[in-house]
Amino acid sequence: MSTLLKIRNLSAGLQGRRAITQVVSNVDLDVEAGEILGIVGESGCGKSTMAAAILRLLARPQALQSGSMQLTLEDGETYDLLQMPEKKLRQFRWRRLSYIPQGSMNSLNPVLRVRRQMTDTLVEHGLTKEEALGRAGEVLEQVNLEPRVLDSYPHELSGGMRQRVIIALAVSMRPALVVADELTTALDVVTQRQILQQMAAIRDELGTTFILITHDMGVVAQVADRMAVMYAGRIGEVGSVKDVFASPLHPYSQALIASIPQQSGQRVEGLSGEAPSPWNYPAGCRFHPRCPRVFEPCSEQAPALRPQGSGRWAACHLFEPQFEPQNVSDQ
Amino acid sequence: MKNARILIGVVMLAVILAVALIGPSVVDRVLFPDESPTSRGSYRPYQLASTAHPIGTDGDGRDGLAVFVSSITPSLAIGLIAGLISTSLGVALGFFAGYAEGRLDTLLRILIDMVLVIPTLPLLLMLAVYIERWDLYKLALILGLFGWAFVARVIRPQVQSLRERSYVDLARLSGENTPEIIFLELLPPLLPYIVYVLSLAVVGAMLAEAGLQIIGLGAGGLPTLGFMIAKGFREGVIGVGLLGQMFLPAGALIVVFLSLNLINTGLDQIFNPRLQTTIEGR
Amino acid sequence: MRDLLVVEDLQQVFKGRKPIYAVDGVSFRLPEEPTILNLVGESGSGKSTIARIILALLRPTAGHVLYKGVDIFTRDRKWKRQFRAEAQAVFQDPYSVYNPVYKVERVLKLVIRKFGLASSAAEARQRMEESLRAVDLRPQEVMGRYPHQLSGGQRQRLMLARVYLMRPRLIIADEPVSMIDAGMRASFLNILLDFRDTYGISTLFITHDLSNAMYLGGEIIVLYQGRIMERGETQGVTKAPLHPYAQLLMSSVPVPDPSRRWEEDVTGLALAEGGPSTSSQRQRCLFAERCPQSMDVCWQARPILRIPDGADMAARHVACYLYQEEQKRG
Amino acid sequence: MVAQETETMEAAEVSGRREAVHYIVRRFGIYLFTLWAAFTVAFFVFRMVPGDPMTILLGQLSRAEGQLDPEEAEVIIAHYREVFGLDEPLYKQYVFYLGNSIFRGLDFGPSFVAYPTPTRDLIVQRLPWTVGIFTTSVLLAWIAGTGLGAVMGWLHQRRLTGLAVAVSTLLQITPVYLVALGLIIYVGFALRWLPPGGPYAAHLQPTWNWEFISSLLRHAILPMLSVMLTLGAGFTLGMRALMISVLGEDYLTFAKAKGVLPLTILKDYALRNALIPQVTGLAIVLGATLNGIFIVEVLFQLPGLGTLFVQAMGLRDFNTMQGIVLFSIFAVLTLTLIVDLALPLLDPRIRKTV
Repeated sequence: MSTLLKIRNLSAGLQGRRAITQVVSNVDLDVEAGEILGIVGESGCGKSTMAAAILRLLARPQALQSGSMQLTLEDGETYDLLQMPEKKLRQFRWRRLSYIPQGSMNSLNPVLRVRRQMTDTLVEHGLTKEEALGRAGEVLEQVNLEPRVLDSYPHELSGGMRQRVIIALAVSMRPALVVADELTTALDVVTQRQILQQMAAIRDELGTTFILITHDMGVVAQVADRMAVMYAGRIGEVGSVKDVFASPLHPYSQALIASIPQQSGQRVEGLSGEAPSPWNYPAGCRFHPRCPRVFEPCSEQAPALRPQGSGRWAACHLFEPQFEPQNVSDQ
Repeated sequence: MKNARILIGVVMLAVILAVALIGPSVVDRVLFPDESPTSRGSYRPYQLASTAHPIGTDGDGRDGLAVFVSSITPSLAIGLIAGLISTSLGVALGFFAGYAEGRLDTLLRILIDMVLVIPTLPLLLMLAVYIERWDLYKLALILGLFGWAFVARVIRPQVQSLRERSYVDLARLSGENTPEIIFLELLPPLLPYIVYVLSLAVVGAMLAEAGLQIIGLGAGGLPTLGFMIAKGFREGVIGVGLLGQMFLPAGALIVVFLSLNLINTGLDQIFNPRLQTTIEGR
Repeated sequence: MRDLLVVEDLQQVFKGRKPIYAVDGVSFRLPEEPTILNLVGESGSGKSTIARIILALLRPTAGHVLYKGVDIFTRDRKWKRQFRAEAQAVFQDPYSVYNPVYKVERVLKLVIRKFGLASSAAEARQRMEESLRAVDLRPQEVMGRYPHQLSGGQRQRLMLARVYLMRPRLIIADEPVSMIDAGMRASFLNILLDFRDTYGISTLFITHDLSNAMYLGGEIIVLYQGRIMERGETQGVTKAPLHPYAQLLMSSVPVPDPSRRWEEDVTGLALAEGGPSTSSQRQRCLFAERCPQSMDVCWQARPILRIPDGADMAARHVACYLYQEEQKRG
Repeated sequence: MVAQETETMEAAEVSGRREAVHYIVRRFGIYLFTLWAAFTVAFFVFRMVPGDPMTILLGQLSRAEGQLDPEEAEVIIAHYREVFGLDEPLYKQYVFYLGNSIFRGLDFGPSFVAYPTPTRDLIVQRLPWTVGIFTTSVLLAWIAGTGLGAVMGWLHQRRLTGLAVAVSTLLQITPVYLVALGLIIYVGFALRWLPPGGPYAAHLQPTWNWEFISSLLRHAILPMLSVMLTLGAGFTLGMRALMISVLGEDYLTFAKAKGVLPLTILKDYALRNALIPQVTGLAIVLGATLNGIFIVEVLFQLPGLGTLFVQAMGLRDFNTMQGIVLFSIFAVLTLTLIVDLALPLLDPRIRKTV
């Protein structure tokens, strides 16, 4: 497997009332070609900002963005998304990487028929009208929708159908990468399962890579190959879903997994305290005020994300060799 | 003060109020001691601006500046009284309609819409035919009675949306009865909005008052800014060169409207944070 | 044995050009002893409407709700006050449940005043602090604040503090954890369990998220378009659901365990329209068009909720012809 | 399964059509009801004003026409009473009044301003002035304001728009009659660029020659300008706010992500959505501006409905005043109905919810 997207030292922020606030800080992340990568974290941890930052959709005056995002396509060409001029980026988006925004129930224009909203995108990316219409029907079929959906207005469709239209749109140009932000929030469980399986089917069929951003550990466990755990704008841990669920390294991942309600009778304890807001991130490791295993260096120095063997990464002083050596295997 | 608009608006309003309240006595005592500048025939009419009469004298032989400063208070008073009347009527009806359900609500909505389409100015003019002597309170009362529909129309949906909040349910579960829910739960959060609507109603009433005077309520014309403008226009003060007697009252009206507008949009910026969009906020 | 709450043939029709049957013939009961009853269903299944009816916030079109044997829509003011004191709610949205102009402790002060829970200001203060501590909130961090200054989790816990303060017999919790973070969720549910075990408070727990119901245990009612499809002990129903809808629902829960992934592909299944049923074709099973095992009879008459034939599951009720031998044969 | 879905979609289409019909019928019903209710309120307002209109009329008559023969006056008044049925009980008067409104097309008998011309004919005579000058300027103001506001909203972070917003705000809060006065005084009297009032040069006769038409147009500029400046500023600010709020919607972010051309986003995504409330705004403003228009007509001495009303008021011409009020209610409600019926063309969602 080759690396599709190499994110290095990515920071993104928002213009607040007084100052620019970094919401995402120094993120390093590799996205492998053809995988479903889940990014999990509590609300307000910067997941959505990161999704928008990858697409460079943060509006200019409000956002700052730094670092590098190297996208390597099948043909070996490499592009730095952060350096790309706006005009080129507009062509590049959707053809190479597309986006399913949060609240995608409201992402369709209420006054245009689905047909128009699908074809205007495709025509914009170089297809003729006929080709565009053909392609639209094709991708709708791929997500199990009738072609007559084309003639509907968004409000005439159910939430699940709208979500499918959005997915069809997102893959209509056969992009290499799709960033899906809270794909199934606000859908019923049955519909959620249908949508998630749909996504997996598209990945199998077309080899599309997905970044799936969610707060639901169950969703990640069901469909993702690898996962990254985010906390307060930083990545805490990266690894395959199986490994992370089986033996989480970072104390935050441990707490997240431990607090999942399982069966009645087996009581689990929640994580105490609140996630900090971007306006007052703590110094050092941002998790240290809530961490059950906090020790001296945590409040002073931010741990770096380092490889821990077998494709796993963690950012925690417990695994830093210069500090007190810890036995990791007992986690 | 956090908001520049509110600050500017408040300063402008304060200046106007100061002129309205202190102005007459200052003019009387400082500029015209031992005279009565606002009595008819005190001076030769249509005098041009001079040190004795900064904006000249009007057609009735009164000092223009003295007339101007004494006209502000009645204008503001009419606006305020009429605004208070229409706002309280409108809020009461808006709450009633917003709290009612089903057919009653539909009926009230149609009633409000219907009153809104009845052109007020012609009706006011018609009333003017029958009311022999206007005084400030009569005019304010009538303007107020004609302005409630607009208030009710904007309050009703606000009440409806608040009523859907679950804190209203919680209040009921906590043992509050309907009057308590209306006065303790629904009214307080709406107060800033009601103040906003009140200021719109005040502006509307002042506008209508000045309009009535200009179109010729005439006979018993009240000493307001609108009357001064209308009188100046009829007497052709511009032709004589007495620009100030026209522009000063018109300017004062605009300053009042502008200051209220600034305060309102400033308040809106504070209470309606939609303009500051952030991605993380969602 | 006298029941704490009896819900009898409840029906709620929202009139319009197309009447909507939000709740359509729902009956169940809560026993006197402390229990947890889970009411699960998708959006539009009528679960929140049922909650509002039981709280006497909404008058049903037909049917009765009896609390300790008395109709809750009685005109008896004294009884009603007592009922308000004994049946309390926790709502879904921890934001809109606070009046933005008041400090948060007003929700506590109000019930103290209205239900006479303290005889002096000092006692009131003491009881407030005690109840805050009972739900792991530090009084000095919460009191004197406005709702927007607290986090979602704190706000929702404050609702539990209010319930703790009132010590009701019954809590109706309508999606109380759907808007708070995962880390906080478990501790919230634990408090409900503690309330049952320590203070004998029953909970009617309304949710679309089955994992919460599984964690709480007790009994479960599965709703679909305003009707009960299946009812029984939570453990049994979630492990081995009988009704095809319940089966689909249970199998679609995203279990947070990568070793137990979904196997069967359901993408081809008809999409849920989700909405509550309208008047057309009500005399049939409402799940028929999505049901993989539907039979002719399913389209002809409404299946009644009853104990499945040939099963030794006394507590289980299903509204499905698959478990009614005479229908299956004929 | 798929077949089932197809069926529901077909059913949806049929019910969609039925819903459209239902929408139209319902709107029309509300229109008729509101019309009836407004006419009824007007009826009682007219009847409730203190004093017997006939007594006032009589006094007014002798004052206005001085040497009017008392007998002649008696005849006129008797005629009035008969036409109005003023000697009848109130409910009969009301029935008569409604009958007049419906079956005789808003005819309430002879006017007094131009006795014996019927009120309705008088209104019809004056109408072209009001419609030609004011309705045109409201529409022009709406088009210009909407366009300008859209541009300002689209570019809302540029510095220049700040100034434009300030100017628009100032214009918007200034009452239309003050702008009119300012224009009359400055452009009309001080600069003498354009005639300060009157429908056309006094020495001309209304004929279809260039001299007359150009005079007509020159006289129309200032009144139209005063209406357009104030209303246009309001429309501009309204549209700007709508655009800014639409720009924050999810579907706009999504459109950007899709790589749709900025021009397409502006046209199909931002404008179309922002226009929906803006069209509703037009209907409301059409009703509300009637007041200001009356004053502007009087200030510019244009022979429209406003001037007619003031003349009628001077003569206590009960008939004409009532006729004008009812006519304007009728016009505003009808315009609102037309806008309401046109709205579903812009917004497909309205066909579903009323």
